[in-house]
Amino acid sequence: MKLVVAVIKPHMVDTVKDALQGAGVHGLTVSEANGFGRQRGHTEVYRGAEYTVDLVPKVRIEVLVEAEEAQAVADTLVQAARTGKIGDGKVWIMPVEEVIRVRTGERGTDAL
Amino acid sequence: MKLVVAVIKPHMVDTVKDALQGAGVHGLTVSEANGFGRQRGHTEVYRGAEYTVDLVPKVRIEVLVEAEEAQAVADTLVQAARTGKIGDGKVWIMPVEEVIRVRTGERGTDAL
Amino acid sequence: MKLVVAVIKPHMVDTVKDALQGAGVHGLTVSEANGFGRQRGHTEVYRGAEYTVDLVPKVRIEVLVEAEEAQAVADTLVQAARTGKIGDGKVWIMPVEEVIRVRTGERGTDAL
Amino acid sequence: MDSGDTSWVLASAALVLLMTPGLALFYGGMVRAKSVLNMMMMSFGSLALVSVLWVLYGYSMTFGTDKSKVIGDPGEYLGLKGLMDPEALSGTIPTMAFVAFQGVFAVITVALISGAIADRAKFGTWMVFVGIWVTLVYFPVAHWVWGGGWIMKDVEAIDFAGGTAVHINAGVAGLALALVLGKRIGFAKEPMRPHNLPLVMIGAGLLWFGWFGFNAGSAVAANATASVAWVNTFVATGAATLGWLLTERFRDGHATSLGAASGVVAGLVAITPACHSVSPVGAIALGALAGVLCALAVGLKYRFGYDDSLDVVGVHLVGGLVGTLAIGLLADPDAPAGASGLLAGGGASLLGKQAIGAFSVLGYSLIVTLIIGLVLEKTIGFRVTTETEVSGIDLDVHAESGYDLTPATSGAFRQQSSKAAAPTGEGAMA
Amino acid sequence: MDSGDTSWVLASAALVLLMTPGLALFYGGMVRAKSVLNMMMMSFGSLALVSVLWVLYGYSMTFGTDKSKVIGDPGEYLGLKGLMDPEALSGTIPTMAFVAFQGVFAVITVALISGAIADRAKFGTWMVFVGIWVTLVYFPVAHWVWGGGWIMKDVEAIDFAGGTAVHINAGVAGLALALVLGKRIGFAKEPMRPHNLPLVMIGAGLLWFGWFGFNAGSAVAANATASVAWVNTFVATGAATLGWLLTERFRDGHATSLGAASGVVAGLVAITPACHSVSPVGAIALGALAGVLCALAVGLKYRFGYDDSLDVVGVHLVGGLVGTLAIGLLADPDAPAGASGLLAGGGASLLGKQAIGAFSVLGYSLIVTLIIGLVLEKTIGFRVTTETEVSGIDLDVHAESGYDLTPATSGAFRQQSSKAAAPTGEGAMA
Amino acid sequence: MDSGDTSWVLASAALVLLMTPGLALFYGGMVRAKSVLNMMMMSFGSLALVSVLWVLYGYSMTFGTDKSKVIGDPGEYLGLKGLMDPEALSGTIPTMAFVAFQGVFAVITVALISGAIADRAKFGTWMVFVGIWVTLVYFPVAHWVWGGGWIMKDVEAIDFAGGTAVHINAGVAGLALALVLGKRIGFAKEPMRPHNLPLVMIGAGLLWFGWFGFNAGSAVAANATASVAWVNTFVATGAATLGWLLTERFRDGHATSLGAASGVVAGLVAITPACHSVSPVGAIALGALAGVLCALAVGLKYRFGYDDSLDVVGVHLVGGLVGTLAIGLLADPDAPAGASGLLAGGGASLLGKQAIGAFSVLGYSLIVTLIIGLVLEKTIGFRVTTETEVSGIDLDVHAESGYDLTPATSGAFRQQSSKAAAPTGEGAMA
Ligand SMILES: Nc1ncnc2c1ncn2[C@@H]1O[C@H](COP(=O)(O)OP(=O)(O)O)[C@@H](O)[C@H]1O
Ligand SMILES: Nc1ncnc2c1ncn2[C@@H]1O[C@H](COP(=O)(O)OP(=O)(O)O)[C@@H](O)[C@H]1O
Ligand SMILES: Nc1ncnc2c1ncn2[C@@H]1O[C@H](COP(=O)(O)OP(=O)(O)O)[C@@H](O)[C@H]1O
Repeated sequence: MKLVVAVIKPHMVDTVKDALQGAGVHGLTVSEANGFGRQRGHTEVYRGAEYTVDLVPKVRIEVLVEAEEAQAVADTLVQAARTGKIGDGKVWIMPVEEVIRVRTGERGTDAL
Repeated sequence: MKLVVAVIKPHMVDTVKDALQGAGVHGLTVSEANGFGRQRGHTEVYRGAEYTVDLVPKVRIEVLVEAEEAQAVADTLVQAARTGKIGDGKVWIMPVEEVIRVRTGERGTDAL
Repeated sequence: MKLVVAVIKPHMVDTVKDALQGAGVHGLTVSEANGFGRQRGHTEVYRGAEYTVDLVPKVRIEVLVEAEEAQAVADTLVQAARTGKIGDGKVWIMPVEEVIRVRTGERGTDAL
Repeated sequence: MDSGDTSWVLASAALVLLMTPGLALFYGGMVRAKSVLNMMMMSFGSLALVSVLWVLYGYSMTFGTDKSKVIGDPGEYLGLKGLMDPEALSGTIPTMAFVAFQGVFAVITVALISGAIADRAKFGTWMVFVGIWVTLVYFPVAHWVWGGGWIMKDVEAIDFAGGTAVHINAGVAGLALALVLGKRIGFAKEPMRPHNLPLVMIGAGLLWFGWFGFNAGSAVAANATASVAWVNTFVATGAATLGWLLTERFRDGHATSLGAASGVVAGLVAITPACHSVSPVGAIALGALAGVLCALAVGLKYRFGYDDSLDVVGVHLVGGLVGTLAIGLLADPDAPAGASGLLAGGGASLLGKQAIGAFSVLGYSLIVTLIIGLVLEKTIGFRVTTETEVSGIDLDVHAESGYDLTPATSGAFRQQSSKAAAPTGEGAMA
Repeated sequence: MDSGDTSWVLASAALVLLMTPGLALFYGGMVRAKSVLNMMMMSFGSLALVSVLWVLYGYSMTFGTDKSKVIGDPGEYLGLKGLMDPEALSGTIPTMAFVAFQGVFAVITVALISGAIADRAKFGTWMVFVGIWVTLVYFPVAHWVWGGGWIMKDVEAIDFAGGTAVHINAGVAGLALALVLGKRIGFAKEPMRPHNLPLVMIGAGLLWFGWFGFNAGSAVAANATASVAWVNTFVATGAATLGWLLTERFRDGHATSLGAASGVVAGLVAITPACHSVSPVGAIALGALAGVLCALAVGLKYRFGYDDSLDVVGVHLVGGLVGTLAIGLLADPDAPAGASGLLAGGGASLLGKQAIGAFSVLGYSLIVTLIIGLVLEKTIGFRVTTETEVSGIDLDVHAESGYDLTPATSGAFRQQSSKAAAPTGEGAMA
Repeated sequence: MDSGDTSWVLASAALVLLMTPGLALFYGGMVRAKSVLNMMMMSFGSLALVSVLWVLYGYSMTFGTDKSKVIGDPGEYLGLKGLMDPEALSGTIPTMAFVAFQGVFAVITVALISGAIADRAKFGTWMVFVGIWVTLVYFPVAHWVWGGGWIMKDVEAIDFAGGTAVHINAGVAGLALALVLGKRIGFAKEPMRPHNLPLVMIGAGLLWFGWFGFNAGSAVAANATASVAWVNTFVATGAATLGWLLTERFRDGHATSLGAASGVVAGLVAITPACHSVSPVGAIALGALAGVLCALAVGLKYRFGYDDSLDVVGVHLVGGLVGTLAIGLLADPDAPAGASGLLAGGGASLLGKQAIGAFSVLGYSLIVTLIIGLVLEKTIGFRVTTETEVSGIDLDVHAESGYDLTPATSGAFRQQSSKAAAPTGEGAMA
C-alpha cells in the first residue's frame, strides 16, 4: 500500500479528480492548505502601505493505492494538475503498512 | 513509531476521541477534510436545476503511537468510528522515523 | 527523501517559517488543525454553565527534505517553535519514496 | 387625521417589521453553524403566515367589536373589509395604519417563541403551530390587553407596548414548547456556543433600532408620550446592558459580547410595558434590575433541565415579568400614564393589577401552548430525527448549508453529474 | 407645506436608500465567496455615481417640464438650481424632499441589474454602463411613467411605485446584459450555490424594511393611501413567500431559505405597482401568484441557456410583469386608486393599458440595453478574463478577499517583506 | 407642538441610534478575526454607559441654562427632571424628543474613538474612559457648539450636525489614544487586513442610512432645511465615494471595497457640518474633495508612525476638518443657512470663524484626551498584555471567539468534562 499525496492549485482539483477516476481510483481525501514556495503571493498596496503576501491557497489530496499502482497514479496526478506555471505544486509517495475500511473492517487492497 | 491516520465521519469524532483515551492514547491531532468515495453526496434540486454533490465532509485524525501499539489503536479507531453505513472512512498506518516533543526536545516514546 | 511534519502553536508559524528559510528550506505547506493533548483548552463559564474545551487550534506544517537534512530541519523546527509551555506540539519525520514537481515533472531532489 | 401621527405610526410599523428579520439574525447567530438557516426560517415563516392570517381574520378577532370582553368579532373586518375607506380612522390616524402597526406585533410575538426550540423542530410542523398559536393564543390575548377585553377593561393593568401580550406570552409559550420537544442532544454537555457572534450583534442592533417603533410607536401618535417612551427605552436598555455585563464580570470573570447583546434585549423587553409609566430615572432602575435578573435567569434551565435553547424564558418571560410587575413599584405620576406605583405612594393596588394581568396570560398561554404542542407532536410530529439533529437540520430539512466560504469548495469542484432540470409542469410558464 | 407628509417622505427616502446596501448584501451572499466583494461593489458604485448624476441633470430630465411627452427639460433644474427655495413645493412637501425620494429610486433600479452579471463583469466597465444606462434608459422611462410622459398621460397605465419603471425595466436590462456577457464558466454544471445564506437573509430583511418606504412612500404623503399601500405590501409579501416555499416543497421536497428570501422579494416586486389599486385580499392573491410563478421562472434560465446569475429576470422581470398585469384583473374600486379590473367588472381596458405600458418599457429597455452592452463589450470590454473569473474576481479586480476567518492566517503570518508605502504624491497632505 | 416635526425627530433619533451598532459592524469587520468581538463591545459599551450618563446629567450639562458660555447648568435637568411635562417644548417638538435626538449623538461620538485603538485596549479601562471622556470633553464641547456656549454665540461658526463637535472631536481623541496606547504588535509589518469585508459593508450601509437622521434630523423639523440637508448628504457621499475609488484606482491600480466603504463614511463626515450651508453642486465638490483627501490621509499613519488602527484620524479628523473649513469657501447664500463663503463672494470671515471653531475643539480634545489616557494607562492600565494581543483579545478578555463555522468543531466534539454550573448566589432567583 502507498499513499500518494499531492499539493496542487485549488482550481485544478476537479480536473485531477476526473483524471484519477479515469485511472481507476475510487476514493480520495481532500483538504485545504496554504503553500509557501517559489510562487509568491501578490504584492499588495492597501490603504497606502505595501505588503507581500507569501502564502498561497493550495489543496492537499491524499490517495491510498496499491503499491504497484502508486507510480501510475502519481503520474496521472502530475499530468492532470499541470498548468506549467510556478506554484503547480508537488506530488509525493509514502509507504503505508496497513489500510482498514472502517465500515467493514476489511484490510489491505479490499479496503480501498 | 507509527502514525495512525483515520478519515472518518465528523459526528463520530467525539466517540473516537473517548475510545482512544480509553485505550491509553494521550494526544492526537484533528483536521477538516472532504472525502470522495462510494458515499456520494446528496443530489440536490436547487432553484429548478439538479446537481450531485460528491464531496462529503470528513474529519482527519492523526495519532502518533509506539510501533507495537499501532494495530491496537487502529482497531480501537475502527470500532469506535463504525456506523455501518457507506462513508465510514478509512484507517491506515504509516511508519515514522522520529518524533520530537517541541517543548522539551524529548525524542521517541518520551515525546508522545 | 523525508517528510518532516510539525504540529505547532498558530502564532509560532511565522518564526518557524523564517527559521526554516534561514536553514535553506525553500518550500513548505501549512494547514489548520486542532490538537488534543496535555494542554487543555480553557474552562468556560458561559451563561451560567461551565464547560471544558479540550481542542486547541494548531497549525500543521509539512516540509519535504532530502534524507540527510531531515534531522537538521526537524531540529530547526523544534528550536523555532518552542515557547516552553505545554502545548508546543510535536515534530516527526516520515519516509518518502518519491517526490515530483508538478510543473516540470522533475523528480527527487530536483523537485524540492 | 393627523399626518404627523400617521407618519410616525407608518414609520414605526416598518421599524417593528424589521424586528422579525432582526430576530432571525439574533437567533441565527446563536445556534451552531449547522442549524442557522432553520433558525432563521422559523422567523421568516412566521412573518409570511401571520401577515396573511392577520389580514384575513386576525385584526378582526383582536380589534373587532368586543364580544363578552373575550374576543373581537372575527367577521366584522374579515379580509379587512371596509377599512380602505379614507374615513376609517383609529384616533388620529387611518385605521389601515393601525392595522399595519398591530400586524407586525403579532408576527414578532410568534417568532420569539422559536428561540426555545432551536436545532430540532420540523419546519412544517412549526408552520402549522404558528397558524394555530397565533389564532388561539395571540389574537385573544392581544384583545384582552389592548382590544377592549377583560385585562384592559376590568383588571386595568398597564401594558403599554406588550410586556404581557408579547413577552410573557411568547416567553412562556417557549417554555411549553421546550418541554414538549425535549432537550437537544448534548444539552448541558456540549457548550453549543453561538457560531457567529457578529451575526448576533447585527440582530441585536436591528432589534434595538426597531424597538423604538415598538415602544414609542405604541403612543400611536408623535407626541410627548411617544417622546418619553423613546427616552425610557433608550436609557433602560443601557442600564440593563450594564447590569448584565457587570453580573457576568462579577460571576464569571468576563463580560461577553453575547451578554451585551442579551442585556440589550433584556432591557428592551423589561421597559416595553413600562415605558410611558416610569420616569427616566425609574427606567434606569428598572433596566438595571432586568439586566441582573435575566443574566441570572438564563442559568435556570440547567438547574431545572428544560432546554430553552436561546433563552426565551430567561430573557422574555423573566424580563417581561420584571417590567410588568415593576410598574407596580416604580410608576411615576408625572409620567404620561399618570399612575402611581408603590414607591410613589400609590399603594399596592397597581402592583396587584399588574400581577393579575401577567399571571393570567402566563397561565393561559402555558396551558394552551402545551396542548397545541402535544397534539402536534403526537400527530404529525414536532421533533426531527436524531440523525437529522446530529448531522444538522439545515442540510436535511432545507437542503442547504449556511456557509460555503472555503476557496476549495466554492466553485473549485465541478460536479460529477449534473443536469439542468426543467421546472416541473413543463409548460407552466409557456 | 405639511410637516407630517414631509416627515414621511424624508423617512421613506432614507428607507429606499437603505435598499441599495441591502441589495448589495442580498446579492453578495448569493454568489460564491470569491466574488462577494465585486458583487457588492456594483451596488455601492451605482449609489455613488447615480446620486451625482441625479443631482446634476437626472432630476431635471425626469421631472423637468415635459417635452413632447418624451423627456423632461434637462436644463431646467440643472444642478437642482432654484430648488433650495423654501417656497419650492411638490404637492404638500418641499421639492427637495421629492428630489431625495425619487433619487434613491434611480439608484436602486440600476443596482438591480447587476445581479444578472455576477462574477464576471469588469468593475470599470460596469461603472461606465451605470452612467450611460441611467441616462438613456432610466431617466426617460421614469419620465414616461411618472414625470408627465406618454405612459402616464396617454396610456394612463397604473404604476404606483415602479413595477414598470423599476422592475420590468431593470429585469429586462439584466437579461440583455446576461446575453451580452455570456454564461459564467461552469454555468448549469456546477451548483454555484450561495456562499453565505445568512448574508442573503440580512439583505432580504433590509430590502423588506426599506420597501415600505418604496411603496407606502410613493403616496408622497402620510395618509390613507400610504396606509393601504403599507398593508398591501405587508400581506402580498407574506403570501408570495408562502407561495414560493410551497412550490419548492412540492417540486423539490424542501423549502429552502434562499426560497424564502426570494419569495419575499418576489412579493415585494409584484405588489409594487399595485399597492394602491388592489384590496388586501387582492394583495394576497397577487402575492401568492407571484410567489409561485417566480419560483418556476427562476428555472427558465437553464431551459433557455441565459445565465441570469442571481435571477433578476426570474424575480424582477417576471414579478414586475405579474404585478403590473394583475392590476388589470384585480384592481378594486374601493382601493385608493379607484380603478376597476376585469374581476371587479371593469372590463379589459385597464388590462390593456397595463400591458401596453409594461411591454413598451420592456421592449425599449431590452433594445437600448443590448446596444449599450454590446458597444461596451466591443470597445473597452465588459467581461473579465477566464483566469480572473476562475481564480476569483475579488482578488484580481479589487485586490481583496471577502473573508479571512481562520486563526492561522489572521495575524499569524508576518509578511516576508513589507514596507510602509508613502502615499503617492509625497507632499500631497503636507 | 408640531406632530410632523416630532415624527421626524423621533425617527431621526432612532436612525442615529442605529449608527452605533452600525459602527460596531463597520469597525468589527475591519479588525482581524481574533478581535472582532472586542471591537464591537467598545461600541455597545459606549451605548450602554453614555445613555445612562446622558439622562443623569449629560443633557443638563449640554443644554441646561448656559453658565459663562462654558457649560450648561448640570443640576437643572438632573435625571431629566421636569421634562416629562407635556408642555416642555424645544421649538416645535417635545423636549423629550430633543433629549432623545441629542443623546444618541453623544453615544456615537464616543464610540467613534474606539477605532483608533483596535485589538489592544482593556475593555474595563475603555468603559472608564468612556465615562470620563464624555463628561469632560463631549458634554462641554457640545455645549459650546450647540448649547449656547462660546463657539455658537461668540465665534458663530457653522456646525450643522457635528463636524466639529462630533468628528473633529472624536478624530483627534482617537489620535491621542493611539499615541497613549502605542502601536499594535506587527503594525506596518503585517497587513492586518479586514477579516470580514461583507461585515464592513453592512456596517457602512447602516451608517449611511442612519446618517440621514443625523444630518437631516438636525433641522429638528420636517421642513425645507431638512430636505436640503438630505439631498446634500446623499450627493456628497456619492461624490466622496467616487473620489476615494478613483484615488485608489490611480494610485494602487485597484478600487477596493474597503475604499468604497471608507469613501462613503468620509463623504458623510465631511458634509455633516455643511449640509444646510452649501448647494447640491457645492456638496458634490465638497464630497469629492473629502474623498480624495481622506484616501490620501489614511496613509499618513505609516509616515508618522502612529497606529490609528481603523483610520479614525484619516477619516473623521481629516474629513471633519475638510467639511468644516470648506463651508468657509463653499457656503451658498441660497442654502438654508444663508451664509456666503469665499467663493460666493462672502470674503474670508466665515472661513476664519470655521477655523477658530475647528482648531479650538481640536486642541482642547487632544490635550484633555491625552491626559485622561495617560492617567488611565499609568493607574489601571489601558493596554492588554502582549500575549493577549497576539493570541487574540476576544478569547482572553471576553472568553469568546467570533466564529465557529466549521462542521467538525461545531457540535461534533462533546466536552471532556462539563457540568451545568448553578448561577452564583444559589437562591438568587428562588
Ligand atoms: N519542500 C516542500 N515541502 C512541502 N511542500 C512544498 C515544498 N516546496 C513546495 N511545496 C508546496 O508546493 C507548492 C508549490 O511550490 P512552488 O515552489 O511555489 O512552485 P513549483 O512547485 O511550481 O516550483 C508550494 O506552495 C507548497 O505548498
Ligand atoms: N483510496 C482512498 N484514498 C484516500 N481516501 C479514501 C480512499 N477511498 C476512500 N477514502 C476516504 O474514505 C471516505 C469513505 O469512503 P467511501 O468509499 O465513501 O466509504 P466506505 O469506506 O464506507 O466504503 C471517503 O469519503 C474518503 O475521504
Ligand atoms: N500522540 C499524538 N499524536 C498526534 N498528535 C499529538 C499527539 N500528542 C500530542 N499531539 C499534538 O501535539 C499537541 C501538543 O501536545 P500537548 O500534549 O498538549 O503538549 P506538549 O507536546 O507540550 O506536551 C497537541 O495539541 C496535539 O495536536
